[in-house]
Amino acid sequence: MSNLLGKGLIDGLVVTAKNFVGSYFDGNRKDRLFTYQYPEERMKLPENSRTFPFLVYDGTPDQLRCTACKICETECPPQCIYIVMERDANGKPLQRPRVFDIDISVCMQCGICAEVCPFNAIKMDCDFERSKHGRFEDLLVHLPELLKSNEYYHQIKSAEATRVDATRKPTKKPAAGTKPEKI
Amino acid sequence: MTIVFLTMSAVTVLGAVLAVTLRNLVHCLLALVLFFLGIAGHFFLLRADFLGAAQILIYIGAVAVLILFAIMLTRNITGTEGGRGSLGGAWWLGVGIAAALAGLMCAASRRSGLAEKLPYGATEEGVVKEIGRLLVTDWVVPLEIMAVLLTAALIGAVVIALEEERKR
Amino acid sequence: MSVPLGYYLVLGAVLFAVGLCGALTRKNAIAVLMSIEIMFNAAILNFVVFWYYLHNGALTGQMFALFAIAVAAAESAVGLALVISVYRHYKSVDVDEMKALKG
Amino acid sequence: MDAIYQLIHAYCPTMPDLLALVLAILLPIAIVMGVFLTVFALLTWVERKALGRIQNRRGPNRVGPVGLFQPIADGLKLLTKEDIVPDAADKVVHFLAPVLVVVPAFLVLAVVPVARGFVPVDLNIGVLFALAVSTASVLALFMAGWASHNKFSLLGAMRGVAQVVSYEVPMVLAAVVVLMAAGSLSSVTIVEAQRGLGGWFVCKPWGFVGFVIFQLCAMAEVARTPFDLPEAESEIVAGYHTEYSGFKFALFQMGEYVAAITMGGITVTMFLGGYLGPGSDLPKIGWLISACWFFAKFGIIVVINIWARGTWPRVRVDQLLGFAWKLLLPLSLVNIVAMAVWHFSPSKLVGWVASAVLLAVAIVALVRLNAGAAFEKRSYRFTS
Repeated sequence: MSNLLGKGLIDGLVVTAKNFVGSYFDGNRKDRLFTYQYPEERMKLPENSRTFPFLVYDGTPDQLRCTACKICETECPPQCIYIVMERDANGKPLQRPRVFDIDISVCMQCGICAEVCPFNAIKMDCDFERSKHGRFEDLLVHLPELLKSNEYYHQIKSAEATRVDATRKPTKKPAAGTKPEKI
Repeated sequence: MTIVFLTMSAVTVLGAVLAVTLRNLVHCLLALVLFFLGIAGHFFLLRADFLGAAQILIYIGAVAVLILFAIMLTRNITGTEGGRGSLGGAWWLGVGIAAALAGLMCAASRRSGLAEKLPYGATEEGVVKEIGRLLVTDWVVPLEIMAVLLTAALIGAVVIALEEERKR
Repeated sequence: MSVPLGYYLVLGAVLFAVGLCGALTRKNAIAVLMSIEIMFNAAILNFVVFWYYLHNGALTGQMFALFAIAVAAAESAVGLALVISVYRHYKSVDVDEMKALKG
Repeated sequence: MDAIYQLIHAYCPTMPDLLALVLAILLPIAIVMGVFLTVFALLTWVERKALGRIQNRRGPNRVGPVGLFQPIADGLKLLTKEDIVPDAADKVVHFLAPVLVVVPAFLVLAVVPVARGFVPVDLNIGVLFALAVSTASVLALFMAGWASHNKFSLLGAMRGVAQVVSYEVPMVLAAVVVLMAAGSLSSVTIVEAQRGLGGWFVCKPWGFVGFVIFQLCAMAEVARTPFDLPEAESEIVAGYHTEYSGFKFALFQMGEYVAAITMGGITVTMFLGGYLGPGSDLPKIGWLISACWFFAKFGIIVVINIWARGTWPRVRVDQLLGFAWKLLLPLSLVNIVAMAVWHFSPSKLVGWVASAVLLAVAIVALVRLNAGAAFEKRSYRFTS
């Protein structure tokens, strides 16, 4: 008779026993025992995983795409971006940020800043090892630390990076201090 | 040997006194459990092992939990009684009567001449087997009556404590 | 090797007196039931004491104590059931308030 | 104990008598506590590794060679953790509860015969003492739940008490069968009664049913997984030890786990023939082999516990209590009748067959009776 007393219980036990014994034979296949020994062995992060934002620059760090237009600062839901535009000697604003801070203890990694940025200047990184000792000033990331090259962008998110590069018009950004010529 | 007796009875009396005087009911109950443990200890001292284990099983295992449930069900979860305190109106009258009774009993026991009696000596092993045999030979009628009594108490307790929402 | 009988009689008397005092003075019905439990146990202790000191091989003392424990447990069960049903009626377990004999 | 007393006198006759007596009492206790504490630490490691392997992941392998120091690391962590006591809690009872959970667990160890001639205390009411003390842990359970002064732990404590009390009855009745067969309550006599080929009580029909009932009740008694209602993480945070942290929490874990271990010891003593095994009564090294036999059988019980924990889902509260009162209790009563039939039957074979048939009929009848209540089809209000 099929519904013998406790048949379901015994079947359960058989399944776990087979699984347990099997794990010693084909244990090293990753799909079988899928534990990654974290610091030594790392899992390849999927393409569109995102953690904290970073600023992209082409070529040298001072050719950064960001023009300090402050759209991301206003759009950021938890308001954790702080931008001050650079001004030259007699106070004329230059299209580049002097101060660009992101408070990563507040940032909720939503990626809205990357979406609204008209200059593709700020993108979402996938580097999550950001723990620091201090709780306040250490977690306020300043401009030099935020800057990462376009190559790095290609390396972590190649598909998205190539798509962004395709859409970007090769406008020559005026060097600091010169007047932008008409296009 | 008397040290062991003194410490054990000290624990027992302490448990009893605390059980009577503490304000918080659940602390009262814990003191009562201490008292039951003291009594079980005395049973072991008097070589009545079976009774000691039975005492632990019945009193601490069941009756104490029963009282705990009663405390929970009568909703004074906090356990502290309001009003003038845990002692009733003429509390000193109660204490007086109890003290008089204690004095009477001690005088009676001293005058009865049994006070200096020493025990026969270690009882032989196999008391438990003997109790088992007695229970089903000489004492079988009380055993059956006890069975009936316990079932009656069981059913009675359930019926009394049952919600009678039908009548309302 | 063991203590004379008189010590145990005094102990039994003291415990019984403490139980009686508790039963007479406490206001809460459950505390009264606990004190009655103490009195029961004092009596049962005396049974075993008399068996240990005065037995000549007969186990009647222990048997009597065994049955007394069973009765005491049954009694406390019924007592607590009564307290709970009275509580449902009076909404309190204070002994002084349980005066009305109305059914 | 007196064997060790002679041993001490044999090796150092100069020692004064009282000191020898005290030593004879304390030595077995120290050995048993030492052995069972290391067994406890080892078992937590074994359990986590085995559960890991069952769930397709590796167990702890960071601390120590193969994660062997993990229990020590856990212990240290819990020792250094801050011990937070909720201010609304009842300080005295809150502090007392973990102590009262651990004490019965170790007290039961006093009557478990670990090897031939080596039992800490040879009470002539051994098993009754063990069962009585294990019921005393119910009170500690409730104190923990009530003292933490929060709804979840009170609920967990209520569930725990209901479960332990209702599984106490079939457990004692299942033990009664063994006591009838062995004719005495002392654990050493029970083990000696299982000598000879096929002498273990588990080999007899009523013995096997008794073993199954006792093992299920033991698992329910210490809230192991198929019945771990009191601290069901998903339903009520962590049951009665929600408000405990630091070393008190470690005490709770140790108390529960050592209770599971000692229940395993009692099961081995009563049903699997304690320290009896082919080589157990050789003159010189016999007692060492008997110890190995005891821990081998103890290992079987541990494997069953871990296996059940890795496989079976948690039981619903009403199923849990229904299972105890409506199936285990009648079955253990029938088990006693079956043992009587087996005992008074003319020949062994007739007795064996008669009790086996009686038990089989009883089991099928009881399951058929309870089948209806167990899994009635779920009804949904809004869908068909």
